[in-house]
Amino acid sequence: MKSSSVSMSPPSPPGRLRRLVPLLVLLVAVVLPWSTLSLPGLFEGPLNSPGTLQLLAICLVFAGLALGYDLLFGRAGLLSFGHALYVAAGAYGVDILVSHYGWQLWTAAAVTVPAAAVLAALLGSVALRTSGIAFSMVTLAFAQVGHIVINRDPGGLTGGEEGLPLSSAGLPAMFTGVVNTVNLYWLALAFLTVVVLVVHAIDRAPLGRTLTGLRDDERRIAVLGLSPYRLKLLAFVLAGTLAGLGGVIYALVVGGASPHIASSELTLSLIVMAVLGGAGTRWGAVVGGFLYAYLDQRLARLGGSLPGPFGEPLFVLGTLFILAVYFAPGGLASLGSRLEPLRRALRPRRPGDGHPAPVTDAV
Amino acid sequence: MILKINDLSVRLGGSHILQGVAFDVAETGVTALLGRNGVGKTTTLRAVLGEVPATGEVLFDGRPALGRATHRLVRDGLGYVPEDRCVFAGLTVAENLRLAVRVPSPDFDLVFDLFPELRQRAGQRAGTLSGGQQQMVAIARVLLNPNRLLLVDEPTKGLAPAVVTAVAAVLERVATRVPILLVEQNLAVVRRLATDAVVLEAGRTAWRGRAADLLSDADATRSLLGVGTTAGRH
Amino acid sequence: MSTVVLLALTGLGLAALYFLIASGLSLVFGLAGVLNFAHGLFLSVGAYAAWTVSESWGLAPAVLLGIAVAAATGALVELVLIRPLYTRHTEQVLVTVGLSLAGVALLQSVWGADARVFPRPAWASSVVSIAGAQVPADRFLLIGAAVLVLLGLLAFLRFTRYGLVIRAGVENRDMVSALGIDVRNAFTLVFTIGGALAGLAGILAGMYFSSISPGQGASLLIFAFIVVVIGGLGSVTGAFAAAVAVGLLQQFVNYYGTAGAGDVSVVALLAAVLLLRPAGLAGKAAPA
Amino acid sequence: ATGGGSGPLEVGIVYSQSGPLATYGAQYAEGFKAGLAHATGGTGRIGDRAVEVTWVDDAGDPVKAVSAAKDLIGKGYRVLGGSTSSGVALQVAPLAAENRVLFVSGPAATDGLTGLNRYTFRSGRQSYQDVLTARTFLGDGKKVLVFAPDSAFGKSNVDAVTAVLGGAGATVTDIAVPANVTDFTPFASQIKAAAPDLVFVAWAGATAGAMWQALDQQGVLASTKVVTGLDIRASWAGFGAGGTKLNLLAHYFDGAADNAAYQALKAAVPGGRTDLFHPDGFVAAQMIVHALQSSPDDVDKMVTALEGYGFDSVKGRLTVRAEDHALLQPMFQAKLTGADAVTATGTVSADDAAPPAAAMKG
Amino acid sequence: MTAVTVESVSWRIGAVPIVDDVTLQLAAGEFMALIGPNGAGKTSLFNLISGLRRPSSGRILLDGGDVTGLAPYRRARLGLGRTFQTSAVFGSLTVAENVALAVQARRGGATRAWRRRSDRQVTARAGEILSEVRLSARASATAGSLAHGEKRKLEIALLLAGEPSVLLLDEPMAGVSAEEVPALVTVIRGLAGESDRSVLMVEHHMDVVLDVADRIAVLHHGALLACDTPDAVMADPFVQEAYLGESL
Ligand SMILES: Nc1ncnc2c1ncn2[C@@H]1O[C@H](COP(=O)(O)OP(=O)(O)OP(=O)(O)O)[C@@H](O)[C@H]1O
Ligand SMILES: Nc1ncnc2c1ncn2[C@@H]1O[C@H](COP(=O)(O)OP(=O)(O)OP(=O)(O)O)[C@@H](O)[C@H]1O
Ligand SMILES: CC(C)C[C@H](N)C(=O)O
Ligand SMILES: [Mg+2]
Ligand SMILES: [Mg+2]
Repeated sequence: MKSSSVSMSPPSPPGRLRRLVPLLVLLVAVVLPWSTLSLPGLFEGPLNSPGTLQLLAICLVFAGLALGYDLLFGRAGLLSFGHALYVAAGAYGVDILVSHYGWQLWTAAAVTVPAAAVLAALLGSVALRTSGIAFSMVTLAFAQVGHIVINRDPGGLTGGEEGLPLSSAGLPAMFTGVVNTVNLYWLALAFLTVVVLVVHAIDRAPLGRTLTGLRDDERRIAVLGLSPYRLKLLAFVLAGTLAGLGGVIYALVVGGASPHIASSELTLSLIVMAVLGGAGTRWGAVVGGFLYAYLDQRLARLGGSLPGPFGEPLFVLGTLFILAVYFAPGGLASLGSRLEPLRRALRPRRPGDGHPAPVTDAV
Repeated sequence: MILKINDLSVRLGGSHILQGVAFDVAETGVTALLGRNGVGKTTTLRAVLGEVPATGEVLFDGRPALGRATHRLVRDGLGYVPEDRCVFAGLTVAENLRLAVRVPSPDFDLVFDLFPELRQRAGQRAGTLSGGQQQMVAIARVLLNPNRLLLVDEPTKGLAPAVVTAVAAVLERVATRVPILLVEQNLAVVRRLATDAVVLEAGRTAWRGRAADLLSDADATRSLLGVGTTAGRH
Repeated sequence: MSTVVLLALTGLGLAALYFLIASGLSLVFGLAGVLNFAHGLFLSVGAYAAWTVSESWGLAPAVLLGIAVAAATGALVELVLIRPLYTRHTEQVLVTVGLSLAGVALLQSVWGADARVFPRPAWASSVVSIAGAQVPADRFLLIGAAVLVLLGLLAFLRFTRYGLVIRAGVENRDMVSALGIDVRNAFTLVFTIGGALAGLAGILAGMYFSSISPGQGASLLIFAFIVVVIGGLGSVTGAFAAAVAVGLLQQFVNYYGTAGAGDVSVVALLAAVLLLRPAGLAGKAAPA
Repeated sequence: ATGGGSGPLEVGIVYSQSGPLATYGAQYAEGFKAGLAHATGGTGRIGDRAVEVTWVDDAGDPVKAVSAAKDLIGKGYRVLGGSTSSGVALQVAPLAAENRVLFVSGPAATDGLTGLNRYTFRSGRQSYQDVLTARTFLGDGKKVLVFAPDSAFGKSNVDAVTAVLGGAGATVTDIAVPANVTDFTPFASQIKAAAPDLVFVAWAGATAGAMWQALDQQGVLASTKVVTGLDIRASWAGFGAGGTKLNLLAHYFDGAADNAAYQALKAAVPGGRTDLFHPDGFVAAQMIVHALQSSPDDVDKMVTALEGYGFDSVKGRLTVRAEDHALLQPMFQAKLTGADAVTATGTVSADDAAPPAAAMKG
Repeated sequence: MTAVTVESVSWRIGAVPIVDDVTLQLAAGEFMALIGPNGAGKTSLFNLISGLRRPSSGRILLDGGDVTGLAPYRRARLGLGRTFQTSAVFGSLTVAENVALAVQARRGGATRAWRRRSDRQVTARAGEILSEVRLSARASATAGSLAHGEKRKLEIALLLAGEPSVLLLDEPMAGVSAEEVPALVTVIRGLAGESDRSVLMVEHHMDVVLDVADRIAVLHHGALLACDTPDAVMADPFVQEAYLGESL
């Protein structure tokens, strides 16, 4: 399931090709707004229409948020129920600074993201004194307080349950107006790319291996001379920072913040996204986040035309999720590896090509 | 024959772990299942018990066992002492034992006679027992009920020498009533207990016959088990 | 004085409501190890079932039907969703998350999103005057029900082997089977009881609020979680104690503190308890 | 897209088909259809061009609403309506100004929409109008207490009451209650202890039943004059036993007014029973038709046409105030006479219920 | 110079002493075996020395410095390594990754979020260690799927990777097949080979103990009964009777 970071030999040519796939996908994604292709059924309008680009931008943001969460959940094994708090910190932070205090977007973002990181460091250092379900509950509690505070509209800052639209006055012109939706799309794509680069770099780096080790056996990590607490805090802060950044992008794409992003439902949906795609896998959370957000948005559009419970997006999403857990254990990402034995059988075997020898030869 | 295994095959996680294991367990005495680390001894026991999906033929007491629910096999008298002990860490010693009781009059006397310590530690959570104490709980669980066959996986692992001797004595006593399929690395124990022996190699049966024949044949032990016949004498 | 009495008694009523909701959750979580996010859905299912027939059947039969339907839902969920996933623990929890999303949406599509007026016996709306405080009579109904549920659960755990079987089964299901126990039925039973308790709680909550809505169960769930966790995972008595603490704290802080401090104080209590005693009030020391 | 010439006139309605406010949404949509037929004389056409309405669900979620609005605007729609909830309306309204499209918000009651920008209008009432209606119940009482959730909705009510009734010489205090509170008893006894002359209750949602129960049980309804807004018919039973003691201010209820528009709506609504948010949809259709009649394509002309527009609708005579786009409208006083019956006890004229003009922000 | 000093250390649960006023000194370069009946408190003593548990009273010194209050990872950095009685390996990493992680934990950079050329050397070193414990053939297997004996070897490999100066081995031979015992004994003897390394080993296989130990400590009911040369300990009547029992 996990790709070996101690590769015994250089990647074989097909392996190198496979590494190019993400680059190709990125390239396609970058140039997509120039396409006038229509995909009826999938999207309302042509690919370059604002509606489609907005939809895609939201999907990209959630893909990034889900992968950021998976750094915590899938890699380090920390089941936080309060991740939404850091997304909300990013979104509300930038929104408040821009809309109430008239800051410029970039200044506001440059202050907000580190602030989210500091918040994660503070709360994480407390929450990580517990572990297991207690940790989940403490993070939930902190996030719940955040949610309550946001809903109470302290000092008229957050707009309470009505949310806070992002004032366009402080925004660069490139991000306002429906014709500029394409810029939001690129921004969201850039965000996802950043998260992917960060998380995948960690995956391949020693830190990724260490985090997986931490998930497997904390005691062992400690007697090897690494502080489990600091490692977990590091993962928590990294994920919190990515969430804060994601929140900033979210506020821009959506045009504001509303209390939903601070709710435990948002955290739950991030978990669902990660698991749907395959927690801890390379692309699982990205695929899961993208797909979930896509369905969530699309089903709402189709809602009225569907009979009975199918008109409720959450009914369809919930059911799909259950089916996915059943029929794609290990997430959608594992569907590929299920075909792995087949692929391996078809590939001519060279001695010492780094694949695990059959168990029985080894003994 | 209480247990007949034919062409037993198991695949796990993409590897073919058992590839046609075949042997029988006699109605009496101890049959030792031997082999190096990782040859599939534990997997064989788990396959018989229905804990891993397997193909082939397993007859327990003349009835096909594969495909039957584990708990039914156990109720029919198949007792199991797992390799990693599998005591319930969150339950107390007493609860662990109580859970294992299947009959109206369990043989607590035998158990406390063999392992007096378990009586003293009845209220302690099994997860905090020492390794050897956990092993005692695991063995005790099968001794509470009458059985038709015991599957015992490395029962002396991690036990102090005196306890190894005691456990061997227990098994010897038990074996007069119930046949045992015993996985064991300690050849001294095998020598003392086993009437028959089966050796696995790379997921296949490599040798089967009288235990004495195997242990007295220096070449066979060396090639099958990688040790001389004197090894394991303590 | 009358204020304190009023707050204490209604606080206990609130505690009873929390405990009723938490009891099934605690049972399923403590024994089967599944943090059942669909518990709130079970609550709503029981309440809607009772509501649907209450007019034609009368209240008492409706209550029984509601409990039965919720129990059947619990059993069905275990059989169809939880059982096949027993080696995949996280997925079990996740399936309940998916179920809670889908189920609430389903209820909504059938009965609409709006609150429905839930019937209650006339006396439940009356007040009892105690030391000058006008205590709503339904609080005593709740407190009574909570105590009965507590005693019933303790008896179940004490006098049957199910508690043992399931606690062991959570640790290692294979091994329980290897002791000759049909562990699957035990799990189904626990979910059935959990469902029945949820149904009862849903109906009583319906009477308490005098209305039900599809999302009502889910919105009450968060307090139930808090109660279960503060109480110590799976300890029914712990949950009871925690419910009392939470109910009273919330009630008094809401009256004497600034508005909304009640919620925050409960959350703070949760964080404090977990940081000081990570296993909860009734929790034992972590295993070695 | 709406090219010039003879293509259909496209109107996008983004509202709650699903989600918590689906019932409000459904009423709004029914009202809109009735209003469209009424305003176009049953043809559904303006001149020789058909009005084509696209209905999009936002599930009560601002994110989906913004996506849908961007999609529609991107496709060339110049007229949007809907917004069942305030959160959605506030998030969609800025898009209207940024992209110069006409936006007629629906049932969302937040005062924040009024005067928000040139392109945003509203077809329902706003909280301030509720409060002005409540003032008519004050009599010569001096101590007023506002009982409201500790949320933006609650706060805006508190602010409005403080401004309106405080301005009329009363002392206004408030009890802000957590919106998700489980037991109302402590708050009810706080009201009782404060012994005000008038209690203004601003509460909506699933827990309303429990709230009324608590107020009744603690003797608040018997000892004080309690004023509150009337919600949709399905919620009336939730007032419980004490419901008949309440003084109700109403945006609308079936039978509040009678005129041609009402008859048209009544004929179109299934079962003939109109409800709280039917008029909001009806009015939205009337405003949009008027805007399109003035100019099918030029949004700025539509805005100009709507500013100051006065027309007869279900509730009576309505006027779009030019300065801030507040919708001036009559409001009603009512009493509950049973679990399913309300009688009007008075009408507050549109002028008396007119909120102070706000400066146009954008 | 003493590598480890255990100074009147007790660990009680409630009032029950699990480790009871133990005083013990492990000299630098010494190989000491720790024996005792099951439940004597051997593993508990290891937990106290490695910092997983805090003693109720007493002090623990490492190379003369007091480490009683230090977290396990700080002690590991001071050169203390240990294995676990029930194998504690990283189940979802491959065998090679397990060792590489341990090597890097020692050399630094285990928390580095980017790759470096030097990671290659880590991989190479991991390979060497694996061949030392005869586990090379399983290098790319997932550690969680290893057979029991293989996990024991991986435990030793993880220990080796940490290049500790003080080693605590908790029943390294348990479950290792007879064939592998001699090779593993060689490895373990090799561990102690370098002069400054000190080993404290719990083991029930007496032949192994007698083969490698300079001194043997005997623990019973938490208390230290004896600590002496193998011959002296083996001659002790208590050890004969309560621990060794009659030979098979
Ligand atoms: N779930 C699994 N997935 C993949 N491989 C497995 C799994 N379980 C066991 N194996 C492999 O099957 C082989 C046989 O394992 P088994 O536990 O039966 O060996 P064993 O003979 O009992 O060894 P030991 O003496 O060490 O206990 C081993 O190589 C092991 O790695
Ligand atoms: N948390 C605990 N609570 C109660 N008793 C405990 C706890 N931890 C350990 N014990 C007891 O302390 C004693 C020492 O256990 P320890 O694991 O140290 O023994 P050991 O000498 O390593 O035995 P073995 O050779 O069997 O592994 C045992 O009797 C055990 O039951
Ligand atoms: C009248 C109100 C209940 C409408 C809606 N709740 C709003 O957000 O304003
Ligand atoms: Mg084995
Ligand atoms: Mg031990």
